[in-house]
Amino acid sequence: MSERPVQQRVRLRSITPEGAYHRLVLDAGQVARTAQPGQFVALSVGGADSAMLLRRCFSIAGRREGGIELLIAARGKGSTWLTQRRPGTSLDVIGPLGGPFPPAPRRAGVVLVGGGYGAAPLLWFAEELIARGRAASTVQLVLGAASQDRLAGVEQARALGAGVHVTTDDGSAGIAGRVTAAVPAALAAARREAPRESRPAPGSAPAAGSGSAETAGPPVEVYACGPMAMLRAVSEVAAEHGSPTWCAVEESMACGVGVCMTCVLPIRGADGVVRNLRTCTDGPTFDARAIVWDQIPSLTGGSR
Amino acid sequence: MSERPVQQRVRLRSITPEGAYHRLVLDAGQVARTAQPGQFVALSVGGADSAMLLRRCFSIAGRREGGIELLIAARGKGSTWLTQRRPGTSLDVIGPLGGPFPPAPRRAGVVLVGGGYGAAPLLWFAEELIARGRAASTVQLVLGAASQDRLAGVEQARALGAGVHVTTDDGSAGIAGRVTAAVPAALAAARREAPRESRPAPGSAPAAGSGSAETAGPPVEVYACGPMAMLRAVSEVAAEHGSPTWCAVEESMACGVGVCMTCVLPIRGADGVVRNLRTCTDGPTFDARAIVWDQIPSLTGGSR
Amino acid sequence: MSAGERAEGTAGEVSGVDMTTHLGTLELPNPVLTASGCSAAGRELDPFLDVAGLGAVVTKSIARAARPGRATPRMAETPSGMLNSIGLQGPGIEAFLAKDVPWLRERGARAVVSIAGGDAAEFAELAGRLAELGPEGGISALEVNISCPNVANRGLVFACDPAASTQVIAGVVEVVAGRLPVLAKLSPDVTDIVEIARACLDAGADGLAMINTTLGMVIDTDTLRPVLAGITGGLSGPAIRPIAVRCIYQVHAAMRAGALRPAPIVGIGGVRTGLDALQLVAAGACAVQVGTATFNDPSAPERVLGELRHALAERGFARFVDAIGRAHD
Amino acid sequence: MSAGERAEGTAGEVSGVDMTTHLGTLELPNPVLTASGCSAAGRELDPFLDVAGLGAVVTKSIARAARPGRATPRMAETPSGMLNSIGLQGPGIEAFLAKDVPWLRERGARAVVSIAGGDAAEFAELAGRLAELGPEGGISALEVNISCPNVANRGLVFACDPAASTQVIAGVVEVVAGRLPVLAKLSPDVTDIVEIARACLDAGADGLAMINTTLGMVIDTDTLRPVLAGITGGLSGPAIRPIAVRCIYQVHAAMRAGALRPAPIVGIGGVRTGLDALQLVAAGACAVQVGTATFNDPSAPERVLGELRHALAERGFARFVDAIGRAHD
Ligand SMILES: Cc1cc2nc3c(=O)[nH]c(=O)nc-3n(C[C@H](O)[C@H](O)[C@H](O)COP(=O)(O)OP(=O)(O)OC[C@H]3O[C@@H](n4cnc5c(N)ncnc54)[C@H](O)[C@@H]3O)c2cc1C
Ligand SMILES: Cc1cc2nc3c(=O)[nH]c(=O)nc-3n(C[C@H](O)[C@H](O)[C@H](O)COP(=O)(O)OP(=O)(O)OC[C@H]3O[C@@H](n4cnc5c(N)ncnc54)[C@H](O)[C@@H]3O)c2cc1C
Ligand SMILES: Cc1cc2nc3c(=O)[nH]c(=O)nc-3n(C[C@H](O)[C@H](O)[C@H](O)COP(=O)(O)O)c2cc1C
Ligand SMILES: Cc1cc2nc3c(=O)[nH]c(=O)nc-3n(C[C@H](O)[C@H](O)[C@H](O)COP(=O)(O)O)c2cc1C
Ligand code: FES
Ligand code: FES
Repeated sequence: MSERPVQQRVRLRSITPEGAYHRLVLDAGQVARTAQPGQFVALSVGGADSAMLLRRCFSIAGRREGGIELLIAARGKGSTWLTQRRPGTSLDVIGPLGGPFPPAPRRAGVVLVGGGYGAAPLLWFAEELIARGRAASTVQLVLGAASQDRLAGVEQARALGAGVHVTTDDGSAGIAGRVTAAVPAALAAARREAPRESRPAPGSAPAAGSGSAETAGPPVEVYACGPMAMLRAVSEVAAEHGSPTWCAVEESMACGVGVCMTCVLPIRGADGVVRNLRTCTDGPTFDARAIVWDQIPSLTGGSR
Repeated sequence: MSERPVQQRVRLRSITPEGAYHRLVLDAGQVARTAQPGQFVALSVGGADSAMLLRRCFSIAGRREGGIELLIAARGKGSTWLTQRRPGTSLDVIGPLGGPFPPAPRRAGVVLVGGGYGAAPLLWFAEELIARGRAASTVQLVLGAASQDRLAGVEQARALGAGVHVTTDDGSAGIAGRVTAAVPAALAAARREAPRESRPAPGSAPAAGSGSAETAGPPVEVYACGPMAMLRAVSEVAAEHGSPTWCAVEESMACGVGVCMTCVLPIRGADGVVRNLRTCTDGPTFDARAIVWDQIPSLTGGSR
Repeated sequence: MSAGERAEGTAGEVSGVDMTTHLGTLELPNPVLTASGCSAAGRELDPFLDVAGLGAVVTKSIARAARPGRATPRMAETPSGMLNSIGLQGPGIEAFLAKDVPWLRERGARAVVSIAGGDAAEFAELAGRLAELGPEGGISALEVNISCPNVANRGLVFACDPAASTQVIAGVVEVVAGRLPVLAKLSPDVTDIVEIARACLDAGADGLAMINTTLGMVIDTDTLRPVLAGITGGLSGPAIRPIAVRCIYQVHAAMRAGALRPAPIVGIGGVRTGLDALQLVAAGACAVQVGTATFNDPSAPERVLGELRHALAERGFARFVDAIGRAHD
Repeated sequence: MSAGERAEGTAGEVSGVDMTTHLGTLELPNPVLTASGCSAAGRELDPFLDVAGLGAVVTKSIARAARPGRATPRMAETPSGMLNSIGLQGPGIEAFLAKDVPWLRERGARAVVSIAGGDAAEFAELAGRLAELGPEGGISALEVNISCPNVANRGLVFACDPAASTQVIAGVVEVVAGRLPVLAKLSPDVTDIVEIARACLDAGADGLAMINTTLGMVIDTDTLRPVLAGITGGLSGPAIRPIAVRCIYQVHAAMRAGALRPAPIVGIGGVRTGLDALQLVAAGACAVQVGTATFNDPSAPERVLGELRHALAERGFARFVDAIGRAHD
């Protein structure tokens, strides 16, 4: 964690439907103060007499006038409760939690791959990258979803001037198919647009260095956020094209702050040892090459 | 039960603070259709994901334009939740439950003794009695509470033209003291105002007959609604003055409809046998002489 | 009759799912029952549901004589549950047979009668009386509530002791002599529920009903005294559903593993929706009872049945029975 | 020092209530602790509360060697509770001593270290290592988590078997040799919790911590498979509070009745507010732990302490200890 999280009771400033999702703006000034793209918040749901004991986690989708934005899918009972709140409701929020996305090396191209609402934190990341001086054309966004209404951030991405690649499983918008279908084109575009003249800076992430060694042209880094199976598929395609992938994972979290050990994933350390790391505090973003995919039961059908 | 209860999802039409209480009007047309004073409703609280599983019971305080009125004290978490609802909220209601107050013999005087919000159903009862042709002066209301803000229905009672006797424990309104302090005067007034010319009709409740045998003047019946200790005290004072008391009790009810057996009180039957009767279906109003007060743990300190 | 033929046209078949299930020799048109003590003898639920449309009505445990039950307060609400301490208040078997069974019969409802006794002899006597009437007399099955106190053994509940459970069930089974299916109702408050299940099945029970409430207590934070007059009470409701699912799963697993004679399990505990019922079924229950949820929603048993049927249809089941024990596959 | 003098000016005295309590020889400034496995080793709660202000931090059960724990999913939310199946993931005792204990010490927090082993020897070894360090080494007490699987006995948890409980506790008590208070942590999943409490106290435990989670299970109604990779998991949270209150009450009652050696009970289970804590205290607990509620509100242990103090003051208590066991008076 980069900054200590805070616990705040805040006002829901606004709530707006956005396709299949709802965009919430919370007056969470203390959270907003230090939040960075890739971090998340944990909201308590249902009130003091609710049967729902656990907080729900949501990626921070942006900062707005001293508040934070979230993009929420009504999935089960807790998220549905949240999307039914009215402006003015008081909510208990903890954040910012987890670490931010690792910084993209200045001279690398960037491909951001978002599945469904997973696009939301990546759009904020793109905004920040561009705001900090990166050419918008070096940022390529792949936005995929099951259907058009589940696509998030397409307009926002276009407005930023970034490259936009859209896929839907049912073909209702963009390319019919999974995000992986669009990743090669996005990688190529990012490589094309990335500053040609230079090699990766020595201080950049080792991942970038190793990726660029295998392919022609400047390095490209991939950031992906979405379901676990998507993360794996994207990172495999990216690896084939010589790019490393930063995966923002979404495991079931009982506490969100690092005390319960429910949210772990098997991660291979620099020492080669696989450890079950907490995705809430040690993540939620991991280098795809460190994730031991074959030991994740939800992918191998081990238990569910 | 006089009519079969119904289960309805209804709209909260309005909610208005009234002293320490809230008056709720529910668009419960089906409940209102057959409801009579003395009956109650059971409301589910907290929504589908609430940790509060059981319904809360409230006396029906009146009918209004096809709906029903309730007067609710925010006591614990369920009643507090109810008093915080906004108009338009959808509520699940079952009613009318329990039996109505037994009818007052036409030629008897009537004393209605309400403790706190317990006054609410009695006011409706008074209204109905007067609407059916009884002289308002033959109805005497004793309204008592801990303090002025907890008095219910004083204005309403005055507007009806009924006799009104007010007591507060702290003396902030009316006579300082318990309702029992005002009961003798109310009994005397009711007896004074009751139609002198006749003896109790043969068809009237035996209670009325036996009461009048011990005192001069026409019979007076007492109806009381409030805490158990108050009911006992009122019925004792009334008995000393030769009047029977109908007590509307308020036991903890898990189901409200007669299936759980949690709400029982020891009641002596006509056969002399004491049985634990369900206050939800066999009550909530009982003849004080049938209640075996000494076997009620909450009064004898048996367990609480 | 083949499975294919059976899927059409039986009483249990609605909206494409054959809901028929069996408790031993007893065929039920569907697997959703009321729970003992949570529906009295059915009559009070009449305004809210059609008792004949349920798998069966399980009546409040009945004893030989009329019993006043415990003192009040008898209940306390707890997070997602409640405690009760009714103490088996009831009119006694004769009044019950005179008043309650005829009403259920008239309505066309199936009655599973729950019996409770202070010793094995009382259980056997009750069972004999009911078996005499048999199905023709309007009794579909017996549920033996062994989760009640054994008078002879310091009030220890029968279901907490394999020997006591064996004694009660063997006595009942003997006197019933196959005239009615006998279900043993188990308590979860034991170190090893499979051991108690084995004692009951070895003693000849046709099936198991599980779980009864788990022992709990609430203290009034104003008086600092127990809320219930009976001090402790039985905890029920959604709060205990995970315990029910676990118990059913353990017993069904033991049956699959050959460690226990296969027998029908009636699942009970915290069922509020059709999906809750489906959890118990997938764990191994061939029928479910809806208890405390009825207090929240008196139409709950009927609603749960509809929701369960819908959930099965959505998941592509043609027959309810195919979902039983699915979590073990 | 008389009781009157003590009520003033001790570390535990705030807003008129002396919150001091004792676990055997260990004096704690107040009775609210974290629960094992619900606060890691305290560090992650640092942004939300002052660990030194709590009665103690009870650390996640630690084993001899580093353990990866169970596969995911490891949790499921349940009505007013949750299931967990972590499988004692941890760094092993040496890494724990090197990293976690020094941090707690530096912060001025008291550490109650929970230990877990697959057999009695592992428990004893862990206890020996910690007793060596003793209070000077930053260890205030040991909590022996016997609610974990006994490798030698088909994975049956020690706390479900009096003999296994005796063996573990006797081994720990022997090696600790009075250098630290030893608390035995009990499972509620037994027929007779007083029997297990007796086994632990007879084996020399200085006190009892109760309750651990109760075994439960949730089935995913889409896949119809158990949600947890470990199939069953431990149920915790407000849903089980009535069970905790009952267990504490039963054990404290046995102590009052002379059927059990009097010893401090640390109450655990479903505490979310100060009034919840007060229920456990009135039932007989001389300290309470806040577990699952911390996931809902990471400041919960500190908040509960404040609320408890306030509730005691409102009820006219000058000293916390006077409320212990009040429900039995
Ligand atoms: C780091 C992180 C960031 C997330 N960001 C977003 C976001 O920006 N927008 C968004 O809509 N959703 C996001 N999610 C997923 C979101 O947390 C779940 O959809 C939500 O918790 C579901 O709760 P529920 O009550 O609706 O579902 P239920 O199924 O009723 O929840 C039951 C329990 O399972 C947990 N759970 C269920 N689904 C998930 C899931 N997919 N991931 C984690 N826990 C789950 C819940 O938290 C809860 O504890 C994120 C999750 C994580 C871990
Ligand atoms: C027939 C009947 C008529 C009633 N009429 C009214 C009325 O007109 N206005 C009004 O304000 N209140 C009335 N009450 C009392 C009202 O039901 C309780 O105040 C309310 O249930 C408290 O719920 P809670 O969640 O706020 O309190 P909690 O203490 O959180 O409730 C916990 C449980 O105890 C039960 N309970 C607590 N207090 C009472 C009580 N006094 N009586 C019965 N059950 C209780 C609750 O129903 C719930 O199941 C009536 C009760 C009955 C039985
Ligand atoms: C008020 C009440 C009374 C009960 N009475 C009985 C009874 O007489 N006999 C019995 O076997 N079970 C009795 N039970 C237990 C239920 O039948 C059921 O086993 C238990 O409540 C768990 O199911 P639930 O969570 O759906 O309520 C009673 C439960 C409640 C809540
Ligand atoms: C995620 C989680 C992990 C736990 N790990 C341990 C543990 O390692 N050792 C232990 O003795 N108890 C462990 N427990 C049990 C708690 O310490 C506590 O006994 C139980 O959760 C009941 O208290 P609660 O309802 O306040 O959570 C764990 C509980 C949870 C929820
Ligand atoms: S969610 Fe609790 S440790 Fe990560
Ligand atoms: S409240 Fe259930 S029988 Fe009266």
